[in-house]
Amino acid sequence: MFAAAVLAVIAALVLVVVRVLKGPTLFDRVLAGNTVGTLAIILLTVLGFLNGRPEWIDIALTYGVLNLIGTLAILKFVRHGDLAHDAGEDRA
Amino acid sequence: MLLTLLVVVTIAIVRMRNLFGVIVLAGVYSFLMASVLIVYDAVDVAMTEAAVGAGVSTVLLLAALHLTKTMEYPQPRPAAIPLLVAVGVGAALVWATYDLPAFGLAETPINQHVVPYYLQNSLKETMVGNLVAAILADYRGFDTLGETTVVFTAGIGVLLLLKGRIPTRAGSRTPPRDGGTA
Amino acid sequence: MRVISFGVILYLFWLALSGYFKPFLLIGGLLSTLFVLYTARRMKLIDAESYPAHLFPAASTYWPWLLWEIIKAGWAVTKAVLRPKLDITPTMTRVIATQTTPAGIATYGNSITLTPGTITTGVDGNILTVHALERGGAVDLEEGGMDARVSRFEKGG
Amino acid sequence: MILLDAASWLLILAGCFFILVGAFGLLRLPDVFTRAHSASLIDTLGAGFLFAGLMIQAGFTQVTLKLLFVLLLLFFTGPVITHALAQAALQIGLKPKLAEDRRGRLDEAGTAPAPDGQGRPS
Repeated sequence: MFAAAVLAVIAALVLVVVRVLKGPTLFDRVLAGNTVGTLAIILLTVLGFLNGRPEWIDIALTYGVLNLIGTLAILKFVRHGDLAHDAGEDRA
Repeated sequence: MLLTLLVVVTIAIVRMRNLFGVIVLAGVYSFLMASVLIVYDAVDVAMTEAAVGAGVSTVLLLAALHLTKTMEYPQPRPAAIPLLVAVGVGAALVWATYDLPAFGLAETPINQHVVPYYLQNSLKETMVGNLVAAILADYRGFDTLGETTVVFTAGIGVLLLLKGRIPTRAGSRTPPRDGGTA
Repeated sequence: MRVISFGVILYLFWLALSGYFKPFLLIGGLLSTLFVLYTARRMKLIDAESYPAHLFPAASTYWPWLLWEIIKAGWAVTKAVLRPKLDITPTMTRVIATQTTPAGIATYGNSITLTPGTITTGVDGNILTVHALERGGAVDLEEGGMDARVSRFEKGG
Repeated sequence: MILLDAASWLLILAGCFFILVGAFGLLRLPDVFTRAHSASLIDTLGAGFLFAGLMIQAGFTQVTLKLLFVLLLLFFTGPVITHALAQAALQIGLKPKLAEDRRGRLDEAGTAPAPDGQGRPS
């Protein structure tokens, strides 16, 4: 049954990667790339249960944080053209 | 299945001209790679792959992109000789793997000399629970120290390279509309 | 008071994630908790916005409500995606957030984004720009049910 | 006990279903903004149901707690990423395909409408 869940997640992964490859705009790719990260987290957790090693969730937690950093870095760069942009400049 | 996805993503990375798209694809690639490594039960390597590939290298590539333009120029002439060399080396490597003993066989040389020694004595000698950590940090301590020095120096070099900001000229960055996979 | 309860929560968090109860590790966790508290205080991070202790009771009723909203909205999006004929009606609209604090407006915006089918695309003062997958989702937001609920949550009810 | 097991399998199946639907929608829908809705389906409902099922399987242990943390992480970071994405896309000048644009709705009622002025269909 966990195997069925793993299969479903991998099938979803294939669909999302197709969107990464096709994605007409950059944002489609970023969105799908972020979804790949989320799916990797889910896959990791379910695989941990399938193999009887639930402690892999720790790694899933780390993946989640890394996913956030990577995606936000790309989006921030696209928006401001710079990584070290100060948000205070916008507010002023 | 995952390996097929990896191959597809790799080809897309090579073919894409928009460097933003390449960075996104590289992040996707390293998450997929980490999943493959997890399937092979190499959890620590998967961890490193995700941290370095998806976390640090994305930021570093973006910082490098800040210094260049976002579109890659098409190759002026077909690169036939490098392609031949690459294919040849790859074929030779595949051919060489046929001489390797089967994975995980107990009688192979690698599993007969130091491995049993490490397995039996590492806990007693180093008092470290994790065998991999014991080997890396104790038995091969100087080796690891050298590696760390190299990585550290490379990091400093990259930081120094990225530090020298050129003020971005207006219009030097094309808007990141994607051209598709050419 | 706020600092102490924050520290206790941090330490419990550390305990829950570690799961080891050896004296050496317990003391290590305590020391790292204290270090984090010290730096957080120096950076003046512990205030009503980043550590909303007064909202914890209200959150216990707000979260289940939000979960139910997410399930309802998610089912609507699922139906829209699976419908053989792709007759979605993407709509953009603007709604007013009646919350008084920046944190309250952020909660409202994030709640909108968290429910599938609606995304906050921009915040300007207390006016949120929202993109909705279906026309109905936008109209629902304009009627302000969620806004009122978040305002109530913000006041601790 | 068997009832609990059945409930958890049901939840896991529901999670798989929503994950597949989300991925399918990511392919099917026409532009970035609508696709983002579909992606948030995976983030919230898919992961939520799946992890709820796994929590029942794990029982009352540390694993359950960690599952809860992963889920909370997804719930807090998901909207932030989606919002940043949509905002950046709008800022770059990407036009969403709209069936109806109601953004001008507030301007008719004056620049600073009273809070009770909302909800009026334009």
